[in-house]
Amino acid sequence: ESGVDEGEGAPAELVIGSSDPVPNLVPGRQSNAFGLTMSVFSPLTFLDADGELSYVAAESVESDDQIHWTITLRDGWTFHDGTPVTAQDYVDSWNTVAYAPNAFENSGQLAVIAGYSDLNPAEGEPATDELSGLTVVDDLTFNVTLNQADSQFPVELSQAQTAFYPMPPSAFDDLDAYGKQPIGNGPFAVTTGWTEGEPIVAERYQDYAGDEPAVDKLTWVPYSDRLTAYTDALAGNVDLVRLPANRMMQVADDFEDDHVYSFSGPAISYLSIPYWDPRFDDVRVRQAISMAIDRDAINEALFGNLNAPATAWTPSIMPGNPDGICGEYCEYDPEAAAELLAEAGGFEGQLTIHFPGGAGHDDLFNAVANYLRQNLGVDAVARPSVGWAEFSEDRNNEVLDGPFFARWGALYPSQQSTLRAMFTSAPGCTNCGGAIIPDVEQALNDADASGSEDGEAYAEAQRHLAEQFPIVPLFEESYNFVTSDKVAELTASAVGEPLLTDVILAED
Amino acid sequence: MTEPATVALDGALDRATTRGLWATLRTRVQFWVSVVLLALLAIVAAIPGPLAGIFGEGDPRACDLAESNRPPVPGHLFGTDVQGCDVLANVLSGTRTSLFIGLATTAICLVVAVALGTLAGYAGGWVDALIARTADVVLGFPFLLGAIIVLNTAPNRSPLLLAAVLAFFSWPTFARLIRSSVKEVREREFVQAAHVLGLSRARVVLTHVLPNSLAPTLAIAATMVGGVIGAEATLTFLGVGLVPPSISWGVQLSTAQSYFQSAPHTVVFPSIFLTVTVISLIMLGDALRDALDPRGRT
Amino acid sequence: MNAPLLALDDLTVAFRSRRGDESRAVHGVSFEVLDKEIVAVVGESGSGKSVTAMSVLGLLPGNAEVTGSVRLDGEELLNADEKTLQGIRGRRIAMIFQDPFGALDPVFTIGFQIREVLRKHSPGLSARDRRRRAIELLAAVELREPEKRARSYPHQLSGGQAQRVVIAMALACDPEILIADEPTTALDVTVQREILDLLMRVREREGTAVLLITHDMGVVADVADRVVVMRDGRVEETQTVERLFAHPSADYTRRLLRSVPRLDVADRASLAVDEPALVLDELTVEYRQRFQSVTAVAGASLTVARGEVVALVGESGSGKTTIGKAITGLAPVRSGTIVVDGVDAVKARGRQATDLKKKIGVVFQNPMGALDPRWTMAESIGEPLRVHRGLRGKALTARTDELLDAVRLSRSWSTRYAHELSGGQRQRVAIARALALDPVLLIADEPTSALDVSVQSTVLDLFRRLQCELRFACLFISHDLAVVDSLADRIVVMSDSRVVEEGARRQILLDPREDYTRRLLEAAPVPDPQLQRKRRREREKV
Amino acid sequence: MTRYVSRRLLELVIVFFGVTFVIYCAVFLLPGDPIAALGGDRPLPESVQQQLRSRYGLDLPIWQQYLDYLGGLARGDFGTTFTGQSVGEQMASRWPTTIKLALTAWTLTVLISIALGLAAGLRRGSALDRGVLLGTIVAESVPIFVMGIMAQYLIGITLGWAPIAGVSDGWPRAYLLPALIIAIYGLAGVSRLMRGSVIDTMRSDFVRTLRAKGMSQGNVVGLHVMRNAAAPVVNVLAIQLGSLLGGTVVVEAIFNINGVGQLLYKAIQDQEGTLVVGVATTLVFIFLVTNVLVDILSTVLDPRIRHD
Ligand SMILES: Nc1ncnc2c1ncn2[C@@H]1O[C@H](COP(=O)(O)OP(=O)(O)OP(=O)(O)O)[C@@H](O)[C@H]1O
Ligand SMILES: Nc1ncnc2c1ncn2[C@@H]1O[C@H](COP(=O)(O)OP(=O)(O)OP(=O)(O)O)[C@@H](O)[C@H]1O
Ligand SMILES: [Mg+2]
Ligand SMILES: [Mg+2]
Repeated sequence: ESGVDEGEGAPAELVIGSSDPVPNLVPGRQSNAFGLTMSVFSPLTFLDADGELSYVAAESVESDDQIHWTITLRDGWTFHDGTPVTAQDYVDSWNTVAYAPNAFENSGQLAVIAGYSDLNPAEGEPATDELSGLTVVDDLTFNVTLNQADSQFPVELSQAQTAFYPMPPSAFDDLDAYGKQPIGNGPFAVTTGWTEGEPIVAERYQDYAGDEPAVDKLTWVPYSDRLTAYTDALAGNVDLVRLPANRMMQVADDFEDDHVYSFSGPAISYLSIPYWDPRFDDVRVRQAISMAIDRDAINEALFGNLNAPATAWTPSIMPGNPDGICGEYCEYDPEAAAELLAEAGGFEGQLTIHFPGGAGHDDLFNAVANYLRQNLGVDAVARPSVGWAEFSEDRNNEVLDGPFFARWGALYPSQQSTLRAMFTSAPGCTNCGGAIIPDVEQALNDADASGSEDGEAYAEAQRHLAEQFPIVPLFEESYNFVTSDKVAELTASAVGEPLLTDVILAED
Repeated sequence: MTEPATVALDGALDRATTRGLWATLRTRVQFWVSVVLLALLAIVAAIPGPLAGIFGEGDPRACDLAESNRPPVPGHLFGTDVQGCDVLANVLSGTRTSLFIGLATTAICLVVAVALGTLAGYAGGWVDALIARTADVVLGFPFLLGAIIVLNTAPNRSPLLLAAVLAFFSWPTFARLIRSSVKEVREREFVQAAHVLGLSRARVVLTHVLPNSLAPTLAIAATMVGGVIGAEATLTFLGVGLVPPSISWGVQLSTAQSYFQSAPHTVVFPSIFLTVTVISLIMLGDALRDALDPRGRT
Repeated sequence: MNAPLLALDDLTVAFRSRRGDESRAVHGVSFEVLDKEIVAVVGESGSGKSVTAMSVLGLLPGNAEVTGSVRLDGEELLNADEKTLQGIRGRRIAMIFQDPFGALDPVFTIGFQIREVLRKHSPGLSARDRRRRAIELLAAVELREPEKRARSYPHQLSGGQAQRVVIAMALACDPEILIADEPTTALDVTVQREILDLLMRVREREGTAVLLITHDMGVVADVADRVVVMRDGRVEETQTVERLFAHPSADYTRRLLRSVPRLDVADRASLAVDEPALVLDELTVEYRQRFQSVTAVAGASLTVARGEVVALVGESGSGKTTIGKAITGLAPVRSGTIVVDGVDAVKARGRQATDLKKKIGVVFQNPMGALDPRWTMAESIGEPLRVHRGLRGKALTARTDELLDAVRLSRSWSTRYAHELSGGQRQRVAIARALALDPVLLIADEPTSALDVSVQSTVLDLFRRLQCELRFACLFISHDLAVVDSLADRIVVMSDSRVVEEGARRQILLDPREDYTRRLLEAAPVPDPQLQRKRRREREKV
Repeated sequence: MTRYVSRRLLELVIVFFGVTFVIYCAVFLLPGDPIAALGGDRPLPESVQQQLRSRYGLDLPIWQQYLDYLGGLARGDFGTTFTGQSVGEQMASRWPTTIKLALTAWTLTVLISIALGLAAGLRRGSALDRGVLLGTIVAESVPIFVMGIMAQYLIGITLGWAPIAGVSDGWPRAYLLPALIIAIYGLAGVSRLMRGSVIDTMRSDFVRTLRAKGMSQGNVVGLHVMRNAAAPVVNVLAIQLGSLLGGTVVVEAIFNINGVGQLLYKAIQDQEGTLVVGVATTLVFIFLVTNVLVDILSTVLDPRIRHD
């Protein structure tokens, strides 16, 4: 029996340390308050840790041609202000998110819907503020037309693509106020909204139509530094925090084993190759680089073995991921690497690895540079940029003169998400750093149209990658958390975020 | 009455008066200790590799990640850092850059501060206002912002440039100190006496005002060296500091910070070198100050 | 005779340098001070008078090694602990230091510094009482407007004023013994007489004994009961004052007495040429302070011809130093003109000003303050030569040595710093520096006040000789009328920031017109104990 | 006095325009595009970026942006950040925290360093003197990060004496530990300075007079030496106070204190021009004002000093 059941007793409360700035909680804008948004809102569909799709707010999401979709909502759902959730609310919300003048940060998630480009013209004001691909059928049903066939659409509607969440009519009156205290359709209602430096509190929404959450109250305490949150968890002042990267080596000493959770996430890191630099034109150069890096040693020395060396171009959590497709090229073999490079004619000049400074990547890329220097005999150095802004600008302008940091954390676990972002010209990702590879794009389009559920179809795309080796996969990232004694069990969904609704608290 | 009534004494007193800076310094233990320490550091700065080689690994960039953060053992007397590089070799190799940045920054800063502080304190009026307000602005101007802009636009980020940037943001403290001492000293009678001798202002300032105003500044200048070496690490952390293959204590310290609980030796050894450097500089400064101040000499 | 109040026995003081060399300043000095007695210590400059005085209260710097014994009422003070000494200092034995400027904390008002002693030694007094007492004390030492003065800072005082503040401070707690190191050198004779009278009164009333260090044989004759003559760190002789003047036993004492200048107003030729070197016309100087301003000189006019020595005498605080400062551009001239060698000194700028300064030599009233503490004597003296004459190396050394010889300082001392010299030695350095450039005009502010009479006479001789040779004009500020008499061609008398009288030396000294001048002359002590006693008795009758 | 004040006010105005403009341009010069970087590694659609650029006037020439900013200021509006938050509100919420922390730390620096400097200066060359030197330098050579986290572990977790994070426990409990850590890094300089001043002053002749007056050591040191030694120390302490008010990035981060330091640091990284200008201008003001006070204070402390 969990302590949650007694209505009379002290409410079961979970205190979460959050170390990301929360400028705005509108689901179409938030970019680092996933835990909160996923507790306050309920998604149309949900992917569990095994990649199994289920329906939450939606009764069904169906299509015959993967282009025209019909979404049917469950009856009896209400927003926290009591108004019923209707198809119109979804359409209004999505239109608001997609409408360029609103400048919502997550609007890119809606780019698949027909008419998105009309709301986001290259120049000037849009002529319309409604997505042509959306039509309301009745209170609980609406139709969605996509730009092109996309079998992954139901998956795209899952929990982490928060742009697809509905907002109540009252939200549109004052989106700024709504951004501080959002009203959602989820199991928890925000009772204390956002104020600079103060905790945000959400309490169980009594009229929630979905599954009962296991706790009564969630409190997010803001920390300016992850490390502090971690230390406070150590002192037992906060129940759940994300493990900071530079404590990965330390955590085993600080916390008992069952207080450390490592969830595989849909994220992967790469060493991207500047396709604009002719020194890297020979595929053997790129393969040599990959083989010269000892991923296992790095994982052990820098990540406390919490990540996993990548063996493909998408993480293994993705359904149908072709694990090991990278083969020998993702395995450490310094001699072979040196040979391969020699065959390719060696490497001229300095090899500078670029990465965004101030974000804690220094050790990783210094290690990579050391390997390249020692195993390939090239003059390799790792060089941080001033910050993210500089890095992204230099990357987009193609002025980086060496391999560079790249990473993609997908919002829904589908190979399609990562591959599309990294290797195609699809809208929504203009600067993901990988080269645009027509073969991959073609393969993706085919898979999208195929309607395959298991993701096998997308593995085909990765065969082209293995052949052309445009970019070096490094690590599948896991999302790591530590908890206080108060938490007995923590589970996560397919997106790596812990499920706050399902946390099991220890009995006193 | 013209017969001399007294005869000037040539007593034991006078032997003690054959003195000079050197004669005074020579007798100070403090002076010799600091000189020896600094000489050692200078040797280290000149030939770090061979020196480190004596104790084990000589190449600071020969790293084995499998040996990451190992505690000191024979062969790696100071242990290894997170990349599995020899800490000893790194600390020794970092000496040159760190010393250079620490000293060059302090030197540049002092030159600027002495010039402007004296000018402000001595000239007064609008010159003072201009310099003092400029100092206020520099003090209030976010260091980070300035450093990023300058270091990022500069074509090559040499240690000298770094030192110049650091100095640019530290001179106001010293300038204010000097300004206030100068304001006090310029009112003293011997300064007036010097004016009355018809000496040019510049000469009065250089030979009488300044030497009598520098003490407070010199007292904290040496402690500044340590701060500068740390500040250099901050810049590196932000991506505008020195870039590899430059090696510095600051960079080592900032890298080691993440692991100081599991691998304390990676913090301890660079810190020791830093401490020794600063302390020897302070001791040298003290000895010089005492020797330069006649009242401390007797 | 009763038991000695203070007894020094075989006192020896040596200064140890860091290298371990020792230099002895005092060798086996013994003498005693009885109840109510005024003992004068006279002697050569640098003979260890100040050092002896300081050793009584254990005030020598840390590198001084003191042996022998100093007993107060039978209690040994030499190795007494700090606590005991604190109880004695200021209350039972008070001390007046030779350099009044250095003796005052520059950042506190003088009123505060006096009240502080009261607070320490008479804790019973209320704050108001202390304030009243402080003002009383300032009034007792003849400071005008004592309420206002109490709020002044040391740097706002004239030399004589500072000295009187120091005296007031020492008298604050009615000590049993007062050690006074040249307490009246900076005072004009009228004030000096008041102060000496005050000392006598205090002695009568409180029974205070006084150990008086002085160069002025007139003062000795006036107040001392017994005299200790020191030379070269040793006591040459100890005598009652009458015997000393009548039958000096030591050879040195005889020489000393012979050197004492006398006010004989002899006839003397003047070197003056009828061509003005300095003309002051209606000069007014005003010091601005935070809330008020002080007019230090009000409409003073005077002329000094080439080759002429004009003595500026007058009341302490009457603006004599200020006139000197105004000529050299160090005091704020409110109105009036100053013409030096045909050039307007107030308006002169740049080159002209520099040239002007080269022509003016200045000896400051406070020689300690006027010397850069970081420079050796040789460096200080050589500076103008180096800068203006471009002398270097051997030539420089030769000229510096010449100057050192001229002021009778040992050449081998040229590497000493100001703080290592006695008061008289510093003053001679200052004189040497002022003469270095063969000035057209010399402004000498009490140049011989800290010199013992023998050195003083040599310096005066030198001065006359140099003046003969170089024919510089000289504005000679002094309190010592005998010195003035032996040197000046004309005399200007100042009182209360105005020139009250001006005239040829003999006319002023023999036939003063102004009342103030007359009082001044009357007050000048003569080095003859009998005569002084008589004068004192007469005065007391009035 | 009125002349002095009005001159200082005029200077203030000139400096204000100078500083805001320079900082405005400086932010403009920072590498990279703040809008493009808003989304992190999840890039924003081009259309959204364009919208944001025109909303925040980034497509205007720099002087126009600056004038608009000044216009806002005249209306008491400090502008908004690229995420739509009011700069004024942010500063209002953060300044009190920073002021409390800075003043606490500064007071600690003052008390400890003056005590250490005095002790070292009076017992010059003694074991105590050497100990103070070694102690302060060693403490300063340890990176502040290490010191902070160690203190957090030791005092916060092991001993449980102070909260680890945040200021919700209020002043002084929550502020003491971080303030102490900050203070440690100011000790070496100020105590050295104090020591030197004390040594110099103790050599003055007037100290001898004071002793001759029978003043106790406590009185000589506590009043006279302190005040004579004060001028340079006050100058440095004032500057320290100023930079503490500028916030201490690392300590604020370690102890989760939402102060100005973190705000400015993030603002610079994110190139939030209005925020940077707002905070930096306030800072420059603080320096201007403290320095006026210091100038006045130093004439009070040492009447010989003139400020014309
Ligand atoms: N701190 C010191 N270190 C070394 N020598 C010193 C020190 N103080 C004084 N002396 C020397 O001791 C001797 C005696 O000095 P003292 O001040 O007692 O002379 P004095 O008799 O008072 O002379 P004056 O009449 O000129 O004041 C002098 O030769 C002086 O140079
Ligand atoms: N810097 C100053 N600020 C204010 N008042 C001053 C200053 N210097 C001198 N005074 C005042 O000016 C007056 C004249 O001082 P000055 O030094 O010229 O006197 P003096 O005639 O040389 O006296 P003494 O014979 O005592 O040296 C005095 O009342 C003195 O208090
Ligand atoms: Mg003397
Ligand atoms: Mg005078």
